[in-house]
Amino acid sequence: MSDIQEAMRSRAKELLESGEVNAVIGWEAGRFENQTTPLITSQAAKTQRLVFNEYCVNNLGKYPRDLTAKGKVAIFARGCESRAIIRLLSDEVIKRENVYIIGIGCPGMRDRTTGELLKKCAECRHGDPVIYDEMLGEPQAKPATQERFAEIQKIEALPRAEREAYFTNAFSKCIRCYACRNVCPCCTCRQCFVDQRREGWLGKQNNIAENRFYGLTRVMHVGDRCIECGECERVCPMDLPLMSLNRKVIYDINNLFGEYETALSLDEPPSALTTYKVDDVEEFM
Amino acid sequence: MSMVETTPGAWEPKIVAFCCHWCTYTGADLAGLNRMNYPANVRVLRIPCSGRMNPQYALDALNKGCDGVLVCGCHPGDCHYSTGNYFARRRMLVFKRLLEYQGLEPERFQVRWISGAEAGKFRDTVTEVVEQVRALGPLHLNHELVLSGMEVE
Amino acid sequence: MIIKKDRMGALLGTLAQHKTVFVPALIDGVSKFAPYREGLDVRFDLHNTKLPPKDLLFPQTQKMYRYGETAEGGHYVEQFDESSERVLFGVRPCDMRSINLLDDVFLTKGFVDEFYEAQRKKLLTVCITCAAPAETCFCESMGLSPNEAPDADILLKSCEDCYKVTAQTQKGEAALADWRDFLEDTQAQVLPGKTSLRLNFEGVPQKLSRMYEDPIWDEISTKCLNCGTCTFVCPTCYCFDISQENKMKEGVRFRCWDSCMFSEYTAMAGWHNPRPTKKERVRNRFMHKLCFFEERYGKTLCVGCGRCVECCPVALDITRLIDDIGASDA
Amino acid sequence: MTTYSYFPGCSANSTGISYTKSADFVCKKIGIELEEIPEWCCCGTSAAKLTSYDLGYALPSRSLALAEKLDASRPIVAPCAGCYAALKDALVYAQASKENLEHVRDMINMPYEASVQVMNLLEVFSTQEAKDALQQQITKPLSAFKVACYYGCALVRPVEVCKFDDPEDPQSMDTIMRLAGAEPIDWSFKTECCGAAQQMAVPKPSRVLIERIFQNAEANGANAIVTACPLCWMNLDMRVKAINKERAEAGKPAFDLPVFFFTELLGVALGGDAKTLGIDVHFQPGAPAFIDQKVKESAQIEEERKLAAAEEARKLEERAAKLAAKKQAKAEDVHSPQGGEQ
Amino acid sequence: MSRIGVFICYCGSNIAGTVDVEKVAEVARTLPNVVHAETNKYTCSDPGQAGVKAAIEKYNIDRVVMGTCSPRMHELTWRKLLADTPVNPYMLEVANLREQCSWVHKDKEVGTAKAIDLIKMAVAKVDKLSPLKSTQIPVTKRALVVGGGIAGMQAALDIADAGYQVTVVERETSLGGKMVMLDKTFPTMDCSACICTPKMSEVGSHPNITVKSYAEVESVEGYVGNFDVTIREKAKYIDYNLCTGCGACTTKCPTKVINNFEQGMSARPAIYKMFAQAVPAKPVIDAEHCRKIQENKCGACAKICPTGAIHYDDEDKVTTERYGAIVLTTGYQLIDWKPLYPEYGGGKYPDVITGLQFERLVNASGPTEGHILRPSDGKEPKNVVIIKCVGSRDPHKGVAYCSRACCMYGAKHAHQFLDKVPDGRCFVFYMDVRTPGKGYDEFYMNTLQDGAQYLRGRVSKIYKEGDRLVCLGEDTLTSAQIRIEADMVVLETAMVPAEGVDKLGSMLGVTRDKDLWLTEAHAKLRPVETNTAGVFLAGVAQGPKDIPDTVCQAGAAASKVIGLLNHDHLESNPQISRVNEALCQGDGACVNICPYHAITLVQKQFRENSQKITRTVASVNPGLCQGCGACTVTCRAGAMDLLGYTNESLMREVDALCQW
Repeated sequence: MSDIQEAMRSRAKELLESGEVNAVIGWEAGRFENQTTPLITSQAAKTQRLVFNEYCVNNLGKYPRDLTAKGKVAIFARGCESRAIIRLLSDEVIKRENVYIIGIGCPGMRDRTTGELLKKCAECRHGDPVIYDEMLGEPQAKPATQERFAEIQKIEALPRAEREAYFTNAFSKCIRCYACRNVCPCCTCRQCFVDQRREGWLGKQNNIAENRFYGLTRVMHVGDRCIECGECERVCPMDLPLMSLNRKVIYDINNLFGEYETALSLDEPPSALTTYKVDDVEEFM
Repeated sequence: MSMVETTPGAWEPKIVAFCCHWCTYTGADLAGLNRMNYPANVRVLRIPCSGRMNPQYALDALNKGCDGVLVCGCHPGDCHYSTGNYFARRRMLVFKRLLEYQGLEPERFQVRWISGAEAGKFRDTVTEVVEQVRALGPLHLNHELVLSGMEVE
Repeated sequence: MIIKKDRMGALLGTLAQHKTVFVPALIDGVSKFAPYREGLDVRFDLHNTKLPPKDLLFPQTQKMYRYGETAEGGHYVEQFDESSERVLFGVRPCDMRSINLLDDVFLTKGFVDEFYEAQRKKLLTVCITCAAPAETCFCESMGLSPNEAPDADILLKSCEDCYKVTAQTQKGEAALADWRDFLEDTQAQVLPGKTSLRLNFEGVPQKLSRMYEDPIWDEISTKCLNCGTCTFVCPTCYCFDISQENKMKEGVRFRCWDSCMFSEYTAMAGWHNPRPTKKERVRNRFMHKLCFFEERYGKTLCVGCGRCVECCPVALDITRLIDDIGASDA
Repeated sequence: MTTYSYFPGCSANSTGISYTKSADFVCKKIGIELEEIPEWCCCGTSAAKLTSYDLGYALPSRSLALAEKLDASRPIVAPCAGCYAALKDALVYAQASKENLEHVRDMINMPYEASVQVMNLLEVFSTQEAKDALQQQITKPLSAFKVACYYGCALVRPVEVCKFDDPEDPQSMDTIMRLAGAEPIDWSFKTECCGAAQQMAVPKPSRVLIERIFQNAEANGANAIVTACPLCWMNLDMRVKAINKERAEAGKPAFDLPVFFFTELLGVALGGDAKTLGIDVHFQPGAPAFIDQKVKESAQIEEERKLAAAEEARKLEERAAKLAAKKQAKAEDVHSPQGGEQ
Repeated sequence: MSRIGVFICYCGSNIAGTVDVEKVAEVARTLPNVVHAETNKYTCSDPGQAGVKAAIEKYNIDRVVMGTCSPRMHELTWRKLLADTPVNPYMLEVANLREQCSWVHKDKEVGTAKAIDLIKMAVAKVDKLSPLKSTQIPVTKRALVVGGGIAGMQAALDIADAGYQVTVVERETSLGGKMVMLDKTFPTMDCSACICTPKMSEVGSHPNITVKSYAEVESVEGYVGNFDVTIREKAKYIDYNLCTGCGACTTKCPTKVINNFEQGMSARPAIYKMFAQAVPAKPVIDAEHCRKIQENKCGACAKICPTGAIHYDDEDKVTTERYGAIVLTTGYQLIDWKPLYPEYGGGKYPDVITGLQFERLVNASGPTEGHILRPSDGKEPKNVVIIKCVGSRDPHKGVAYCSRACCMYGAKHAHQFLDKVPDGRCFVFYMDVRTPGKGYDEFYMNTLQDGAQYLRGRVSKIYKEGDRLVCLGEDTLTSAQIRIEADMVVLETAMVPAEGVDKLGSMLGVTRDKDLWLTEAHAKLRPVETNTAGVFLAGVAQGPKDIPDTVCQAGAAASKVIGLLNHDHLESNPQISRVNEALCQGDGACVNICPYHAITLVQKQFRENSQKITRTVASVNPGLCQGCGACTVTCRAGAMDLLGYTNESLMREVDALCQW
């Protein structure tokens, strides 16, 4: 990893100095032990601060969206970053020519306090970048240690009342900080429905009903485009089981309409809920 | 299932039916023309097409005091707008599963294709849904403003 | 006077008979102040609860008025008063300080918030000093001490297996009457706490006041997600929005927390937004905490509790900002 | 060297011995190894399914499971079209659903994943690798052979199961024969039933099926029929004698068409002799002599072709030289001062 | 603040029988923003309507709730009523108190309670509606017909006769389509050319019709009344203004090209007229095969042309014109049976021919001058086998549907063969014989009497033995194996949509069914309309049919077009989707979901935070949008909303139902 880190620093420096890109997106060390934080810089000198270690927990993939005014930017991309970029590209949020993707294989990231593999990384099926302009180092081909839908199947197996209690409890904890939304590469609306007070989709009051409205609508909005990076769940200060909602939608799409995984290549078909087949599953007759 | 038999003031299920203008709404009208009887617990909300049915309306209804939601449209292949109900079908398949997954009883959110000729099916569906929801009892999702950071009662 | 740590449960049980006693507890993996009851996972050993105690006084959602049209065609307005006798038990010095700051906001300078005031009057505060602050704690750098809480009604100083009990106000003195059965008149060695994280806050507010247009804001704001996590876990963030729920000709007006991190927070009619980008919002948050509040109330709005340092999804760290500003030559 | 799991089937060492011998010869020549599946059993062919479908799936599945145990990454080769069809049908059945697979596992009581590929010999020789190897090894092109490639019914049907060649006009054998230098004729009975299953029960009416195959092959100018199935081969080669007898009685000319396995002819092209390839044990006694005759003719044809090619090359060279000379002259013309003035 | 008026109808005793109408009105008066509520015995009667108008004026009402019968019954009536008042006709919500309340409930208390709820919902919704205005869409009084076969010609003539300009676009070099290739038409045995070519000349010379032959539609923009159609006329290399059609050029051309009109059974020169009676009656040069154009050699035709009409440097002509309506009559082609039926030789036997080839063989102006001679050796066949349903009703190989005309022309072929070859024998293999039509079954019976042998079963194999084609098959009525030695086999092959119709359909937003036939708007009630307003279809383009049905449908389509062109303006439906550009992110999710191709992405300039920026946003074409609202749900941000059924209004309707 230290080789990669060195390569990252020199590539980033080259790219900035040559003027090929106007900013670089990576990670730098935080104040505390094993802490990292995103580093977004246009200064070649600052590239020496770039780090790559097992604690680079942030998915940087959404940042290009905030940097469209900068022109071309370079980003260090693992599987999750690369898929987030594909998501942004498919949703026409950014342009391909404005992002230079430097691929890095990912061995999976760890919690800075416990040292354990992050849940999102244990579940990750694409640690290595799925698109890139150049690759630093070798792909890691880290296998997912968690069965993709194990969590869903476990919850589905619970009696209905327990499921209701489980999710009611979860929604009751939500503080509506919207970190899950703001970190999500699928959430790129110019104005989120929750902020549309005139339409009155939902109220600002924090209660289970409104939180449920937010939670379920979020899933309906992103579920069929979710790249399964698990960032929503990681950033949630209340530790809500957000991926168990997102993946439920993917699980059902999988079962209903055929094997489904989005954002693996640039020419992916339209997302499952914006298309149809005449002979789709019929259970409403 | 006349409501006369029920005790006045007792809880009655409240169900909103989102019906497409071209098929189900017409079918419901036909039920009226044929003087069919069905429980009065259903309120029909007219939308142009089942493709217009936004899952958020259903969430709103369930959150705010409806005990059940019924979504109805033309039979697949018969959509006035040719493809609206195909999109609706996918959306509703996924949405219904999501609702049930997070704990809603399956009977409380149902989808049916009812054509303009199927007055009988409209009556039967409404009757069935009302009775199923009645058997489940009221849906208490309508939580008053609760203090955040406090425990759930 | 001391109270043995193993007597705390019994004390809480007694107190909870008359008042609602809010204690730090771990519920479903999240630590927060919760009303004491049998079986609650009470945790006095946690440094800081994840959620601050501010919603005892300033709830995330607070009903304010009910209004409507009368049968005769007139109008009525009824104010809610949901305040009750409460004890905030086991609050830490930094959070105690935050209540002092909220008092400034809601009770001084000629503006008195009735809802806050009603609850504040009915609140008894029992503070526990910090023998072993967390790695993210930096209250000492913000002019506080982990071993003092001058505003608390009752102060419990942490010792090895007991707390040294001191009433600091009349209200506290009176309240101690209920404690009599649990107190022992012995001496104990107080364990002094010391924060490991030290910042140089000297001159930072003055520097900041000259740094409104500094490029640093561009730099640090880029990685901010503009979520509300930092503001919602902050014990001193007090911004709120007033909204209503109408039913026919009746309605309830309520206020709920808002966050200056949200773009909607400053959005005006016709889509005008005076803080259109992350940069302005991030700048405002830090300027407000470290500079503007100081200018208005003579105090810093950051108490060094370290919650935002811990919770920020992108590790946008206020302590680094303070150090960077301190080191800059603005 | 490619290794396949080998399912010989019941005819391999009996009526189909020529097929086995010739296939062995060719495989060795081009670096294909066939490793027999230990303890393989009867494929059940069409007979088992007549008793019960379960039996029809269980028998071949057992051998498939054994092949998986041997090496799941290798495809199974079944030279006999009947075996091939039975094995592949059982495989497709088990792959169709989890329930089916579970059912088969229950029946055979063995670990089984339905993961091995099933191939017939034609398919094996149709791989690019095999074709390249054949091309290199051919020493005696079969230029005098005009062959009617007869696939029979079971190799390509049912389409949903076999999925390997066109069910009406298959081409794989034609391609291989062309590779060996032979001329595959275009004819209409490639996949017509030879009636093998009926020859015992109702010999007379079913002879017609064989007769018209010969008739169409002959009418389209074939001098030999080539098969890829021991049953087809036996049926055609064995019964043509009786048919010829009947034809003689009806005053019709006899058929003079030897029947070969495609592997036999490949063997010949690769330099094998009749005995090694098992051609000496055919029912029609003239087969070895036919081969000798045609090999000679082929050599002659090749010789003529070579001469003709040399002549053609010479002519081309001559023409090129003339052209070059002309060009040269023209160029000189242009460059000469006179040319410039003109 | 809105000022809502609520009008509740007794409908005699229809509503009042089960609903306490007065009580409903009483409650309505207490609802927010309701300034007036009244009841009426029969609201739809003249005095009833006058009462509504008076109340609107008196109470200064700006939106209206009608508690009456179903909106399907009277919504339009109320809109018309409101058009006469200051209230916008779309500031209306109908509460269905009759069909969905009083008629389905018996108990008055229950009915009244529900009626009150329905009124509350309507009040809540109408409160959030905004006035809508239909726009007047001008109608360009000119029609485009795509396809110059019998359907296109009939439609063009009917429209032109009504006084409107028509342009006919024909891909081939002449009008006539498939019909003009036929010899005789069943069941009357009229000579096809005799009834088709007069239509062709009529079209060619009609003052209101412009024929663009050798041309194709390249693109279509716009919407009903205003289609901007770009047409590419391929280079003909001949100036039709100069050409007299004398035909001298065609005699001098040394090149021989396979003649497609004669189904490949003869050759034509590179400069050619498709057939003798072609309209336009002038030749074109087939550039691909012309030696002058390809190699700059020859040039014989230009030398002989007396008027100097031949220009080898001619170029394609692309024009864009505006049309008010479009009729699609793109017809069909025969299925390419060769790759599908290797058992029939897959094309390697020249004497296995299609029905259309037979038509040319038997046609007096065809390659054999009407003598039935088989293509391989020019001998007269004695044994002919006709196989029906080749490709049709055969989902495994061809298509699942019945091609509808083959039973009849199969019978016609048998009849014609037996007529021309008296000592011949004809065997017809069939699955079913379907003869619904005037005089059809009689025709079939006559064919049987002519001696045609009908065998129920399919031919499993055709192979050559000597110079004969052996057909193996089964007679399923006797379970006999059949072996027929035929001299010629005629395959009555399936009709499939003409090539390119898929592209044309998607250009116009006309859907194709699973077999790629163009889909009508409603199978029963709107058989010649399509889902795109202003686009109609006729003939086989919509599905296989015979000539009488085709002509019928063409007339129907023409009358729809005439009805449309008769208007100076169309009133647009204002209840359509609207983009909130401030919210629109431009990701185009709505674009893909729209069945009418009404949404496009456009680049627009905005001022945001005092800066000028260019963004991509969706744009709804009001002429194309039909108001289904499917796009609104795909739009997560709610930037797409449906006027008349806005998110806000529907949510408030739900709220009203739920909360009280």
